[in-house]
Amino acid sequence: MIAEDKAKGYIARRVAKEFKDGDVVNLGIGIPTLVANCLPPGIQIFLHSENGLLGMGPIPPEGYEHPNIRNAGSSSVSFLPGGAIFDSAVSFGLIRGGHLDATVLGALEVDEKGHLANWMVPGKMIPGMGGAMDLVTGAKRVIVAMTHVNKNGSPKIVKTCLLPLTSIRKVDLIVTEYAVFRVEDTGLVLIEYSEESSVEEIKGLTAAHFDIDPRLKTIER
Amino acid sequence: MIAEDKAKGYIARRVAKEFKDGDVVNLGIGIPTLVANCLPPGIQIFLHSENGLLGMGPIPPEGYEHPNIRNAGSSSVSFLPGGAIFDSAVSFGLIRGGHLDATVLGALEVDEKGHLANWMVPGKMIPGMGGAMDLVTGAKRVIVAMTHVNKNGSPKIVKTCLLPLTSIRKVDLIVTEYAVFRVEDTGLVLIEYSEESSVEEIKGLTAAHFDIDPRLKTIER
Amino acid sequence: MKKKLITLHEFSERIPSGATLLIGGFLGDGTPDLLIDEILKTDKGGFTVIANDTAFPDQGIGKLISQKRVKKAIVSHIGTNPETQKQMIEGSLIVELIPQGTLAERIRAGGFGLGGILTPTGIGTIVENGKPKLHIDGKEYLVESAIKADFALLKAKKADFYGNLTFAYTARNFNTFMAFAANCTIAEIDELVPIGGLNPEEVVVPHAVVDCLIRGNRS
Amino acid sequence: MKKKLITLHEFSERIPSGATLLIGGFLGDGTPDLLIDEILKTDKGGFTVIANDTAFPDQGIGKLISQKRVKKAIVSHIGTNPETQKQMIEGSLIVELIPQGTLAERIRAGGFGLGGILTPTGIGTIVENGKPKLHIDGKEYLVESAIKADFALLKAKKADFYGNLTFAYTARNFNTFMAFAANCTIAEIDELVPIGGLNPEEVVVPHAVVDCLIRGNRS
Repeated sequence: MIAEDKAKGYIARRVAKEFKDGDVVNLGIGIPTLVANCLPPGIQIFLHSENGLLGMGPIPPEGYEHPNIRNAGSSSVSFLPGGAIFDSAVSFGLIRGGHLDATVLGALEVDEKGHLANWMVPGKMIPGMGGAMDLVTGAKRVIVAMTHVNKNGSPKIVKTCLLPLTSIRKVDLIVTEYAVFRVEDTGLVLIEYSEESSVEEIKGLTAAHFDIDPRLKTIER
Repeated sequence: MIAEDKAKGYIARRVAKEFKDGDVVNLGIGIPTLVANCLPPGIQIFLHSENGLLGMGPIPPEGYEHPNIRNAGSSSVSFLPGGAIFDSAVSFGLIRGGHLDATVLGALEVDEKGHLANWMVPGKMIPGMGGAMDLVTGAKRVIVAMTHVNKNGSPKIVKTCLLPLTSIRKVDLIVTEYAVFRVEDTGLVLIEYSEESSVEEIKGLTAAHFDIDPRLKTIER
Repeated sequence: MKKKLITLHEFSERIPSGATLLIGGFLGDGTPDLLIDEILKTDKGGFTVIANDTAFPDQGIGKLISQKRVKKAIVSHIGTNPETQKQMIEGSLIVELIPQGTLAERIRAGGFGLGGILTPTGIGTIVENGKPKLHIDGKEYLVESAIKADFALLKAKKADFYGNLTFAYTARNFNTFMAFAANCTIAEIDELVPIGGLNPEEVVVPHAVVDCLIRGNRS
Repeated sequence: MKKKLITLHEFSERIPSGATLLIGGFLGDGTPDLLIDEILKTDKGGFTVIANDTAFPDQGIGKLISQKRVKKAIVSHIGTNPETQKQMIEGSLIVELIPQGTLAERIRAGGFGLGGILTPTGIGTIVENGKPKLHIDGKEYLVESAIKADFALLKAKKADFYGNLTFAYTARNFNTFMAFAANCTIAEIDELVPIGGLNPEEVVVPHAVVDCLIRGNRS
C-alpha cells in the first residue's frame, strides 16, 4: 500500500518523464497540474491552456496577479517569454487539429481497451465535459494521471467503463502511483511498477486484465 | 442609345444612391468600384475588400503605396481611420454570415427571375468565381451594376441564364445606364428608366419579360 | 451615422424577457459584469444563456442563475457552480452540455453563415445521441448545427466609436466569434478610443458586427 | 529544443517533387517569394498547389506555373494569369476552381481537425456537382471536405525563435489558417525578434503549428 500523501508526487514525477524538449502540452486540473513542477533538467515544455493561451507560466507572486491572465481553472497565471494568446475557437483548433503533443488528464475510470471516462457520474455528479472530449479526441498522445484506486479503495482501471465515455479514442498511457500501463491494440500492458509494490498487489488493485511487458521494470523514483 | 462613355458614370451614380449612412459594402472590380466616388453628400459607407480589410480608403498618392495594403484587384489602397484587417476566413465570415449590407457586382447575364451569371463562359473564359459566389449568397443586398447590353449589342438581361449561375440566391436590384429593375418573387419590375431612352427602347434591349412599377419614374441624374 | 454608444439603461430596455443571450467569458474572465448587473436591476428573466460555463454562484453568469433569470443554459461545464447543478436537479433549469470546442465552433459557424460543423468530438459517446453522422475520407464525424442568438453580450478592452474591438489577454475566449452570431451585439468596454485610435492590425473584432457599446467602469 | 531557423538550401532539400503545397498570398501579396525562387533553382516539380490564386505569370505562384512545376492547382480564380489558363486549355495543368470562402474554410477545417464544412455557397450551381448536401433547420448546405497538405509555405512579417508569427496588413489573407493545415509549416519572415520580443496579444499564429523559419530579404 502506497501512502496517499506520496501518491500525487509519484504520479506527477513519472508523467513528467514522458515529454521531449519543446513539447506542447495541456495539463488538466489536479494531479496533472503538478507535472509542470517535476520536469527533468533540460526539458522545457510549452503549456497550453484551453481558455486561450500557449506558454503559460507559474502563478505570479502576490500582488502581481493580472485579472485577465488566467488558466482554465480560473487561477491567476503568467506568461513566459514567447507566450501567445488566442480565442477559444483557435485554442480548440490546436487541440482538435492534433497540434498538442500530449494532454494529461485525470480519470474516473479507464477500461481494459484504454477507453477513458472522466466527465460525469449519472444522477450524482454532472460537471460537464468542458474541453475533455476535444482533448482526448485530438491530442497526439493522451496520458491518464490518476491514483490507482478511488477514495473507497475500488479499482479505477476496470473491464468496461460503466460511466459515460469521454471519447472512443483510446488513451496512450496510464500512470498511477503503483504502475505504468501502455495501451496497445491488444489492451493494457504493464510496463513499470512501483518497487514499494508488486505485480501481484497491482493485479489485486486492478479490475481489468493486463499483459506484462517482457522488459517490465520498476518505476524510477 | 446612350453613349458608352456616359454609361459607366450613369450606372455608378445611380447605384451610389442605394446606400444608407454607415453601410458596409463590397464593391466588385470595374463599374462597381466607381460607386465609391459618387456617394451623395452626408453618406459615408465602409468599404470591405475580400482579401481582408474593412475601411478601405482610396489609392494613395504616388510614392505612398504600401506593398501590403492592397485590394482584391491587387491595387495599392489605403486605410481610412477606423479600418481593420483580418484573414480570409474572417473576411468570408463577414460575407457569408450576412454582415455586409450590400455587394455590388458586374454581370455577364441576369435572368428574368433575378439569377446572376458572372464568373465563366464555358470553353472560352474561365477566370474562376473568386469571392463572387460567397458574396452573392451571403450579402444582405445584391446589386448588379452593368451596361444594359454587351459589346456586341446583345441583351445581358435574358429569359434564362445560359451561362453557369453564380448563386441560386436572386439579386435584389439591377442598375444599367438605361434602367433600374427591382427583383421580386414575380420577377423583374422596371422602377426607373433613363430620360434619354424610353420604355419601348428598353424592351427592345432586354431579352426578358419585366413588369412596370405603377410609380415608374425617370432616373435622377 | 447611427451612434453605437448607449447607456446601461438603454441597454436593459432593449433586452426582453425570454431572449436568447450569447455571453462571453470563461469562468467570469471576459464576462460583461456591468451588463449582467443592469439586467438584474430589472425583473426580466426566462433567458436562454449560451456561454462556456456558468462561472460561480456570485460571479458573472452565475448571478443570473442564482437569481433564477435563466430557464435554459447551453454550456460546456457547470462544475464550478453548485447552484446551477442544484437547479438542474430540481428541474427548474434546463442544462444542455456541449463539448467546449464543439460549442465554440457551432457559435462561430452561426456567425459565419455556415450550417454547422463536422467534428470527431463526441463520436461514440452520449453526445452523439440523436445526431446525424457523416463519413468523410473513411472517418466518422458528428454533424452539429450552427448556433445563433438574439443578443451577444461581450466584454471588450478597447473600442473606437465605430465599434472595432480589442480584448484583454485571456478575456478574449468566446467574445470574438460570439460577436458575429447575434442579431444584436453589445459590448461593455473598458476604454473608448477615438476613431483612428486603433491600429488596423490590432482590431480583433471589426465594427461591422458590433451594434452597441457601453462604457464600463474603467472608461 | 529543435532549432526552427533553417537556410534556403535546407528548405528546398526538404521539399520533394510531387508534394502538395499550401501557399499563402492573395495575388502575390503575402506569398513567400524567396521560397518559390529557391524551389525554382532546383529541378523539382509535379506539385499540387493549393492557394487563393496563381497571381501573375512573372510573380509569386505564377512563376511556378510559368516554369511548369505545377501539375494541379486548387484555387479560387485564375483570371489574372493567362499562362494558367493556357496550360489548363492545353491539358498540361489541372485546375480545380473553388469559391474563395469555401476554399478558406476547407483549409481551416483541415488544420482544426474538422471533417469539412457545411456551406450554402455553391448550392444550385455547378460547384455542387457530385457533392453531398444536407438540410439543417430547413436550409440546404453543401458538404465540402477538409483540405490538408504536405507543406504550408507562408510569408510572415515577424517571428520569434519559437516560431510565433505576425503578418503585414493584407498579407495576412490565407497565411493564418494554412499554418495549421500542413504536416510541415515553413514561414519566410521579414524580421526575426528575440523570444519575448512579441506581445502575447500580437501573435497571430502560435508557434505550436510552425516547423521552420527562413529569414527573408529584410531580416
